[in-house]
Amino acid sequence: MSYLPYAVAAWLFIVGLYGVISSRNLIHLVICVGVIQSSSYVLLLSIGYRAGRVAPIFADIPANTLAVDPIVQALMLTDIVVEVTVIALLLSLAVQIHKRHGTLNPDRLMKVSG
Amino acid sequence: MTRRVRKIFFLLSAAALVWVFFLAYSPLAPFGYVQSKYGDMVNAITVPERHITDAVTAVNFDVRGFDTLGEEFILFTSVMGVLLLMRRQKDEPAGDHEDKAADRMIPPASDAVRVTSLLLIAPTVLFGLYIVTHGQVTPGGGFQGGVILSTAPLLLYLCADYRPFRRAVPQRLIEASEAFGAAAYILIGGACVALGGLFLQNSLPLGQSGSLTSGGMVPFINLGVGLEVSGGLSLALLVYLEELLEEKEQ
Amino acid sequence: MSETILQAGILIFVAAGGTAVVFNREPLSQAMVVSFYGLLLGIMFFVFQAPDVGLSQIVVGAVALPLMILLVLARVKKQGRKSD
Amino acid sequence: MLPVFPVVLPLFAAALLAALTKLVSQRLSQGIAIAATLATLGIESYLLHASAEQPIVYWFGNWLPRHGIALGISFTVDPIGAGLGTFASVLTLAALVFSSKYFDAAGNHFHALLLAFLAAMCGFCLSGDMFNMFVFFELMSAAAFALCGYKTEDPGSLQGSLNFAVTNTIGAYFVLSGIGLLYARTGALNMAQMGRALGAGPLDSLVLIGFVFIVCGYLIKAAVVPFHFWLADAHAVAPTPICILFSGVMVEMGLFALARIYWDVFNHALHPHLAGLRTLFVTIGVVTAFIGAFMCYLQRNVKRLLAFSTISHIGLMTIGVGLFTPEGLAGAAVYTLGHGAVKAGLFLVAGILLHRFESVDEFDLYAKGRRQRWTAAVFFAGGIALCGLPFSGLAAGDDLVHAAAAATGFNWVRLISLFAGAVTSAAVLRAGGRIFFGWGPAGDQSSAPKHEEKPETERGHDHTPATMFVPAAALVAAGLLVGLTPNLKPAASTAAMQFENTNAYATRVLDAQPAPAPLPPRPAPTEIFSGLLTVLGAITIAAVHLFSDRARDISAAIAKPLQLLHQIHSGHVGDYVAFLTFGMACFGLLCAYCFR
Repeated sequence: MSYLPYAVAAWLFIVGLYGVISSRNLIHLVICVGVIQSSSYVLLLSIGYRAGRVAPIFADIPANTLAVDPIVQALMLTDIVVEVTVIALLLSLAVQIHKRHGTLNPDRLMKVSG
Repeated sequence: MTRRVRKIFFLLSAAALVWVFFLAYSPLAPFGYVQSKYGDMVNAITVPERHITDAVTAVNFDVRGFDTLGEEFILFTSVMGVLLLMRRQKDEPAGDHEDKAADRMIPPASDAVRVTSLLLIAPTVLFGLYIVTHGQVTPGGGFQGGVILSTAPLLLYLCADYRPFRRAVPQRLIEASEAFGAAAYILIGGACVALGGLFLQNSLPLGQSGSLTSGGMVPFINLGVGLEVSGGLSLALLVYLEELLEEKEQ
Repeated sequence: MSETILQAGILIFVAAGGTAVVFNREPLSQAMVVSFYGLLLGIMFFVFQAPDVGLSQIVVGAVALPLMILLVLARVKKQGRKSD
Repeated sequence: MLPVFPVVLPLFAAALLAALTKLVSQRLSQGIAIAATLATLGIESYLLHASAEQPIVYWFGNWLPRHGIALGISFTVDPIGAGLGTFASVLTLAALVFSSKYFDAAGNHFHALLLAFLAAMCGFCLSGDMFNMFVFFELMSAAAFALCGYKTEDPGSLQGSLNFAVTNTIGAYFVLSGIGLLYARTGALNMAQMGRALGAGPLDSLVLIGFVFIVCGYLIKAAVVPFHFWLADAHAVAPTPICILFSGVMVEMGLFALARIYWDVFNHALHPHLAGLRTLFVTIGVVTAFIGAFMCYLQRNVKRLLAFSTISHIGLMTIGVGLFTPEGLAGAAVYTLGHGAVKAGLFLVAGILLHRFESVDEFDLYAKGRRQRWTAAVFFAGGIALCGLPFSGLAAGDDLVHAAAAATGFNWVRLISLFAGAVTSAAVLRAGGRIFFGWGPAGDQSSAPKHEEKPETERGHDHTPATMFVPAAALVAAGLLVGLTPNLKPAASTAAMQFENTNAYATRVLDAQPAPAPLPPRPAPTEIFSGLLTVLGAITIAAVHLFSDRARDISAAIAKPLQLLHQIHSGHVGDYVAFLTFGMACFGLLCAYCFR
């Protein structure tokens, strides 16, 4: 268990990259980019976790209770916003590409090369 | 590269990258035992110094509030980007939604769906507002609540037809309120300067810990963020919906 | 002990979920899997004492993102039908 | 308060423009954008002036460090960062002026996005916090992706934008993973604090790969080989005013990040391996310079040609930064000014050609520009300046880099800059000779396949508006004259010394102690001979290519094996990501095993 979260983070990164390079559909490709991003969630989350401590919400518990690291959680919140916005942008690019090229298969888009 | 070559090339590189990840992650402290004085320090000061019971909110909107300003503008910029990329081109027909919408290909929703979504709108809005306003007390805040609020226009679409829906949704107003929400963050930061502090330095009374008015400027920032996120995301969803329903019939 | 098992379990589910998202190449069913994966990530955040992040992840990953993907898929499908 | 303005002011103006969509006219919206950019430019240049003695540290929300632990986010203004921000404002201004007649259909969104782009670049230069830098990096990317795909009616534009977006987004996740690793080790996000903590701790593979993830993530933006593929696609298709920002300053931001992160965070930890690092980054720079130069020479699309020339010059700047000495960094900074201005001017000329003749293809435009005397003058001046004409901005940068290289045992670097400068410049001169004078034959088989580009303007193709010509001429002139600025080289060297004084930086940020005054820099000699040699080489190559049939045959024979290079630049996003994986794995293994 001590190193499982890190292994999962690495696995998600690699498998997401595989999805991107082998994709035949841009929407699938964009979603795979999201999987790569989720690798960073898992990494940050496991770095911020402290064994035996509680969530950093002091509404119902004494203010001096030991809690997990709130900094990385704040970083992850930013990360999630970045994810949703980047994916929204990429999806709109995919829609336009489909409109102009008539396909979403990256193998068939070869407009810019050389 | 052909597909096959690309896959082989990638798999070889990825094998090396796995080893790189192993080298990087193996010296980490075991899961649950990483140390950070920074995090402990922030946990220790949020309630006594800021009267905020949710430490993550304290980090997001106060201690590292400037990051969140950047983050809000990432969202704002991306929504503008989506509007720019999805804009109607000269060679596409402009406007004239109503006639196109009449013979749209999506079958109309059943009455059951309509009633359900109508019933859902009010609770969704209320829940969203609750989450926005309680950010400094419990989990949640402007972002989470804003996302929930942004789904309300879509529920409205499900319960009405497209035409009344377009009429009911004031897109111009949503755009303006989104921009206002984003600008509010800067205005609040600037107000702190006007009151004699540094940018985003809290100078409002901190209030009673655990109450809605605790945290000084944080609830105000949360409201602005809620406005921005709900406006921005619903704009993006609206643009996608419009693109779906108003495509030129050939 | 039971907490460790819960944590390990959810991590393995997340790894499997991510893999399923990548290897599911039928876009429509992928949208469903993505929604499920977003939910899994959200649950993972709750299990690891990050309720704030969990809430965001659930509203984003299980609601907003799948909604966008579905709208885009419908748009692409529609054009595909027309050009056929 | 002042350090906040360059970020907050353009963002506020962007929000204002978005709020007033469709309510204000194009002209007013452009006016607001120009006013905000001018104000940013003013404040940035004041910051540049004010930070010359001491870095300015600004803690947001007054969260000062406690017991050496930084709580909040700091902006740390130093002349290199402020200078880059100033330059970004200048180029944004040029882009705004140039686009006034250019996009008749440009909405307010275009101006608002441009302002957000500017704010992000300024924030990236000024931030002293690792994660805050990442946030501005993402803001910069989001604006850049949208602006790059602006011409949605052009299929190539969308594809280029997608390649750009996917590769850079994956790079950002590498950066974030690296930040996570370093946070786990140091418990800090402030760069000064991270630097102290890493200096005290062991140098193990975690630190080394954290370095690789962060630096290579940012180098994807800087487009060094093998991360360069997206650049040519994105530049060839982006609207011209956006190209000048991409080529002139956004790409250089990646190198700035390399310098910032090495000197503020990793200097203490990696210092024992400085020699190895130098070799690594100089090698990367040399390979980038060569591949960029070859590919540049093979192009027939003028914008794509200029894009590959940017890659080649980025290689030379990577050498400057990667020598890790004050002169090297100062050289790269001066080079950025000279190159950015000249390259922006050349891109604007390409924009003028696209406006007048609806093409940027070297052969389509054959002899069409015969009557464009002034445009031709600007283009040729830019082409000559690009190879480091003595006393120009690029030459001043070259002088400093060569001095740094000589001091660290890389004396042969001057041969590389001679070669890369001559070849890229020759390509520009060759294209200019064909377009403006009709020299040489009207067709050629050795070049890259043709790419259709849609015109960006709607009407008025019979003359060149002043708003298009003046920025182009002014930028090329600025690039030439900046080298004559008295005191430029010593001032840059002093700034670089201040930038590279890791201990002084950390005490300034964390303990609020004043930094010691930097020592007077060593003077770098002005090399007239090698500059002239490069110019001569460029002219010779271009002339031989245009006027000698046999030389053309030989060059076609040489170009045959280079077809492989063409094939690698396939425009396929999967290929690019595969190369990215390859590069990341190579750098990771190399650093982990060589610098243990």
